[in-house]
Amino acid sequence: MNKHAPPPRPPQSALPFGEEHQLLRKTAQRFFEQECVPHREDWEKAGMAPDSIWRRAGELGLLCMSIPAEYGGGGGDILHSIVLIEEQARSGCASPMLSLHNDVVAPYLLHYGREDQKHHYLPRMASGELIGAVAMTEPQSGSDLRGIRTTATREGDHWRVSGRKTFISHGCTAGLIVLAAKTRGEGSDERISLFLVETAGLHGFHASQPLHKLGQGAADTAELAFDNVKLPLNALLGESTGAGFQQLTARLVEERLMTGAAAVALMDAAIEATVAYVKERRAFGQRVMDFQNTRFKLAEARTEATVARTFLESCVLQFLNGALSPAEAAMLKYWTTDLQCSIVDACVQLHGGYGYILDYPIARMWCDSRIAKIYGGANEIMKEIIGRSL
Amino acid sequence: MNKHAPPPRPPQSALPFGEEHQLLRKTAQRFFEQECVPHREDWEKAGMAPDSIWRRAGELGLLCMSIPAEYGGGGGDILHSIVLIEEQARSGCASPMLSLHNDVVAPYLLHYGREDQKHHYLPRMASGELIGAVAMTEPQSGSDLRGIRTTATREGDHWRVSGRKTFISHGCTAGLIVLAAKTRGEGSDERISLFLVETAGLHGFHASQPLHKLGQGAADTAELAFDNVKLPLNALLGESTGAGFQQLTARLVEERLMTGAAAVALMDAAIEATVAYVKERRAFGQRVMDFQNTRFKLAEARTEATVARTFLESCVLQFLNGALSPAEAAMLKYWTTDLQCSIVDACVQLHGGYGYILDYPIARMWCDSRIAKIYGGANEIMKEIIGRSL
Amino acid sequence: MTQSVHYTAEHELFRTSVRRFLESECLPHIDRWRTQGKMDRDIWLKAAAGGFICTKVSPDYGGGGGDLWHCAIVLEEQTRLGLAELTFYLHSDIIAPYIELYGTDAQKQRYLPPMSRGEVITAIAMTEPGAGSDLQGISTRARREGDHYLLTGQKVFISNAQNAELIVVAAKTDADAGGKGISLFLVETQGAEGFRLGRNLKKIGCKAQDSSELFFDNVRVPAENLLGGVEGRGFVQLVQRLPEERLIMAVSAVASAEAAVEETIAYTKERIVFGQRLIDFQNTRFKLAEAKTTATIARAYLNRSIDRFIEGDFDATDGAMVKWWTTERCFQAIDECLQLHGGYGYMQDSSITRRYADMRLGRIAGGTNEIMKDLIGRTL
Amino acid sequence: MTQSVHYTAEHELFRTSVRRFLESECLPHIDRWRTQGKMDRDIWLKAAAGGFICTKVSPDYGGGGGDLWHCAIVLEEQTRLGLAELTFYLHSDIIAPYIELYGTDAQKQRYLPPMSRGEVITAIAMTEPGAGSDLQGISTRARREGDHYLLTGQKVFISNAQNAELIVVAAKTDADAGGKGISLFLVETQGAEGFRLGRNLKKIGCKAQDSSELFFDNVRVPAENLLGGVEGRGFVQLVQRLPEERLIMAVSAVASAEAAVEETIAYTKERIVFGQRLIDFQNTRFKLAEAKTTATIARAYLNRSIDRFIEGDFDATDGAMVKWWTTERCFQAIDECLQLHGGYGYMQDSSITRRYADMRLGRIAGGTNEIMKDLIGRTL
Repeated sequence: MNKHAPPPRPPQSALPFGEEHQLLRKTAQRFFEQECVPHREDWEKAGMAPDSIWRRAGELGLLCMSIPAEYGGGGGDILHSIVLIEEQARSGCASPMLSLHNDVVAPYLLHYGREDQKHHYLPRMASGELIGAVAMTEPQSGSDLRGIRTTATREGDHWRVSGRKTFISHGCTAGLIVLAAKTRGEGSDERISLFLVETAGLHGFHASQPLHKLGQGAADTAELAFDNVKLPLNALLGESTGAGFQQLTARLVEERLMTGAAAVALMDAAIEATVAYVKERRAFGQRVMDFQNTRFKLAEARTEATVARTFLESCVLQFLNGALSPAEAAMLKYWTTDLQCSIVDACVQLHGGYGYILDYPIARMWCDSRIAKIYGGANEIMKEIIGRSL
Repeated sequence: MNKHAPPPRPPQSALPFGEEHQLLRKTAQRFFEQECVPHREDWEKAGMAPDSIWRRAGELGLLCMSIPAEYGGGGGDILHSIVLIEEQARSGCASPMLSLHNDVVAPYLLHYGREDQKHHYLPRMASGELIGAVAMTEPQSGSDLRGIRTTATREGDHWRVSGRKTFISHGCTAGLIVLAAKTRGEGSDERISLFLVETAGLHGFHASQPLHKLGQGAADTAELAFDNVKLPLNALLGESTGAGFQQLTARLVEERLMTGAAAVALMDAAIEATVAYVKERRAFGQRVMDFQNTRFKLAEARTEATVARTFLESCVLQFLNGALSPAEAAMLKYWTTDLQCSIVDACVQLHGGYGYILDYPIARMWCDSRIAKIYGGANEIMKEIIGRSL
Repeated sequence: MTQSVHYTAEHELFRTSVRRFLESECLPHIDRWRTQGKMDRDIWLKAAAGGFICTKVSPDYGGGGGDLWHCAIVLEEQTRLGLAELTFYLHSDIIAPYIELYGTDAQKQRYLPPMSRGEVITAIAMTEPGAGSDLQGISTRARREGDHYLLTGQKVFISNAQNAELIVVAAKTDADAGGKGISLFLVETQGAEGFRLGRNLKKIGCKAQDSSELFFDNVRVPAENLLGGVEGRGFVQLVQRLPEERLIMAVSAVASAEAAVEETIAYTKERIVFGQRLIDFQNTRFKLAEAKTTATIARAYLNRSIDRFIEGDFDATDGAMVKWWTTERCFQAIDECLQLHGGYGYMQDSSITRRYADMRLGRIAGGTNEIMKDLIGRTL
Repeated sequence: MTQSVHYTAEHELFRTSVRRFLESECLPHIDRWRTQGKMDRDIWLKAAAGGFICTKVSPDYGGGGGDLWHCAIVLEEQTRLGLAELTFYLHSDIIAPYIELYGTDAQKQRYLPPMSRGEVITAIAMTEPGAGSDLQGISTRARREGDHYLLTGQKVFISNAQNAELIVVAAKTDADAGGKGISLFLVETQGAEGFRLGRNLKKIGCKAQDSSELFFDNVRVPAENLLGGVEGRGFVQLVQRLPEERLIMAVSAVASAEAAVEETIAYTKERIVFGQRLIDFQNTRFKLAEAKTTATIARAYLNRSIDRFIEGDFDATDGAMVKWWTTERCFQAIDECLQLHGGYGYMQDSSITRRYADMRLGRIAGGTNEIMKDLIGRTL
């Protein structure tokens, strides 16, 4: 029920969007509105989106847009990713998690994979045949990557993997998991390495039922168990062991940029929905919009969202110049996700009782948003990164 | 210029105030309004209040009210102290600092002094002949009491004291200073002891000119230098050395209670001045009070001040029962001083341009308030105390 | 023990039995109730048998004869166990007082005893789709026709409606008289023609508490079911009850923040990250110190408010203050506590996640906090 | 170097010379200026000689022919040195544009060259004791009498007035026409009969910036000193200038927060408490991380705003947004930085204390931030 959604604001962007990006924006809008939003409730009941929607996204060219064409990708740039993220956030559909697949998983292969790995996996990811996931977090470790306990022991012609992972997005649906484990029986003992795990028919691998979350119900999140799972030697991502920590952290700046883009788009969507609502809704003989408190709260939200977008664009431009620092990416991540939650919360409040009812998009945005301050490195971690850079 | 001050709110207190407290309240009101407020600007220029106002306060029975009559005090209780603090805060007169004298300095003598010390000093403090101060903080130590460097070395029939103190309230005017120093040449070497220092004609003692502060300009604050100052052996507070740290910390709960009382009274005064102002002031064809934003901000302030007063009263009652914990006193101190600053700041804002002009009481309250989050143990220290108690 | 002038050892005993009841009779079923979106009917009989509903109603009508502390204790214990959404308080402490305070003798005799026994479950229907917190703006009409009234209109967000036999309905008996045209009706809904129970709305939290749409299409209500027997008193009756109702809302806000802080202290002492306990990080201690301070101050304020209410010294402004302040600040404290739980704070089966979702409602329900500020602001 | 499309190496050179001027010619005198409550007159000549005032005015009138970055650079460098209160920007970038944009040729020829030379110092008088931010509510009147006007009224909070020879005064030429009845006058105050300079008000901060009351009692102003020569355009002129004026206010807010963060980082790295550096405490790092984030984001937003202004894409809403947001959030950041200074944060000779007191004004001046929110809210 999105009856309050107004037309999108005219983009007034500092970013060098071209015609191809505008075309992508339209395709993405149609895809989310017509092929995702109508099924959201069913997917939420199932706890996940069906495989078919991935293949459809692949058909439309919405997968692996930033991957070179030689690996089946779209040959695009980071602006393609941002367009897609913005339109998905605007649609209110947290699932399917295209950005996880496109901007987190596929780049591991592209940047660190061997040629054979890229050719083997990326085309199938681009077509939607293979859904990607990353398995870092463990029940005991949280944001503390170095504290993971999953091990991969080299035994002759294979790796033997044992351990548990939790909060793994796409844990139930992924066909390909980038797994972080500490390697043993190699030169880099007890250092982290990444492995490519194909889950189909994998003995000793178990994914839980989708975890019940506060929001994002159609985006499956699971616990994974690896119980003496055997992986071929060539499942190691890249050539050598022990590079996992660097590989994971090197990707963080870009991932946080994407999180910021999603947060900013969601603020805009929340404000637009709320402005429409308070103009229509009446109380005490006037429109809710006519109360000074309403106007002030929305003026604050509109301003802060504008500031956030300006900073996001500045960060993207710096990223394109290769000059975005980890501290700035951390600022963007913590500040925009904090702001996303506070704006959405203020918008819920302006909806009154309806703000608490899941029929209304703003209520779902509220449930979907809270995790943003926690995932991708909790905002406390961001502050540590910034604080240590001073 | 206090033309906007409305009549005081009817006290609706959970505290067992009796008739004597009401009498004291009236005396104190008259004293501040008639004998202090008119001179405030002169005192600010001088950087301190004159000795004569102390003798006048003594005559009126406003000094050492909670000290037993046998030592020249009023024989009162903590409620007397609170009444005086409230009326002083309401008057907007930060000077003379009666509470420092009454509730901080005198109790050191009462609780830890020898009989001869009590008889020697307390009557003169009660009469206003001797103004008290406490010298703990040093340039390098801040809130870190254990880090002080001032030393008192036992040499035959005297102590030799050397060191520097800073931010010492009453540093220029005090006749009697309770000084914290590390003792040497005694059993408790390098532990903190307290000394009673009479400043009159004291060789090697130097007080700076009053420091220029953001506010509280008539309340003198100074740097003190002790350069091989000789003190008689009996200047040691109490019987034995090394007890200073315990003596200082044992008093903190009560001191923080007083800080909370001052903060709460100041909130009330700020809100009352502002309500009067916004009812009188007009903008855009209506009273400033008629804007919803004004009403909401004041409603928030009025509510928070009410909550603060309730908690203060609850703490006082627990204190009277001997059951107020250090953590709760820390909560009171940090929360009420934070709130004091935020309420006063919001009240300045509602005054518009006049809020920035020192003719208006609210501007002075703003300048006077900011230190409250820092003194008496910075609010970060309060959070540590609470955090460690969990 | 709770710091309050009016809190006695008897209350503490009552608390113990409440807790036992909740642990043995409610906790085991809560997941099912959440899934079905409402409580089971039979729990009301069990609660009544234990003496946990209608605790303030006079013993003359089968009630407990207690005071506001009894109500608060039930709600506090529910909240500590994560069961704040159970609507015993609604029936016992919001609705029963309308009948006891304003009802005719016949109404009291007829309804209060079966309510106290848990045999008749009640709801109250004020809010309408077009009116929200604006009571005077309701459009449900009650037209007198001989010895009965015909009710027509629509209500929304009505809790307990899925199980209720009796609904107190606000309607206009005089459309032109503003607040003075509003009357309350005791509507028996079983088989009432023209009455329809609409959807049970899905909410962010409080999932075991139903929240329904109601439709009235010329529903016949006997004239003797006009509350108090005199038209036009509804608005005054509603307004008079608001301070206590808002105070009751504050109870669960405060209790939930207290529990959240305790749970988070326990969690952060257990959780190890980067080689030390989570609570050993200064940020954790400071955030917890702030949340603990909020909960402590809120508790002092709440207890004093309850005491003042019992002493008859608690007005509309007090009710507005205690409602907005506790729901706002306690929610903030819970939000900070959630953050310290990391990913576990986003899982539906985490206590902290439920508290966060459940307590969001308090800032909206019972008159939004903006309404509270407006009310306070006007008194300054 | 500053990240901006329109910021060039020439700007950076200009910045260097500004800084040198401020360090050698202003910093040594600032304490005296603060004590006397105003700047010295001769500093204007020196500033003009260096090319630091009227930087945007056309070279045809002796100005620098620069852009908004030149204005921003002067203000940024002032602010970094703790000299934000010096009113060069007021004369150069607030007042001169009125004359250059709206003045008659004769007015431009007569006033702009001596202004650019620092020989004529200017003030602008809009605010009145009874009107505050409500421009349409002013009551100063200008009555035409032959070839001159008679001005009567009262103004307050007028900066630069203690030194000014020329004051731009807003007055009503038609009392019944609301905003359309307002006109601006170029009033030469030297020896003007009926003009009286009132008190120089004592303020919380910005102490070297005078802030005076002005009284006009039938002050004769030649008709040719009506700005632009046509009555009733004053309100439109004022409103048109607001976006740029508010953007200028944002410059010092952002620069002050940046400087405060840098100073506080340095202080906390040096200060030892409880055996470690203050910055080694997690709370310190987190508070500084937050303040640094605010300053960084504010800078990105400010630079983009200046660029957009230069490109002609900056409207009233943009001006309102950048003004309230930067003054509000940067002040908060400064407040957090002050707290980390402990007792030193309360001393008048600490840089952080002055920033705190000085920057409090930004949330009030130039239209209170409430006015800004009202303006933005109405566009939604």
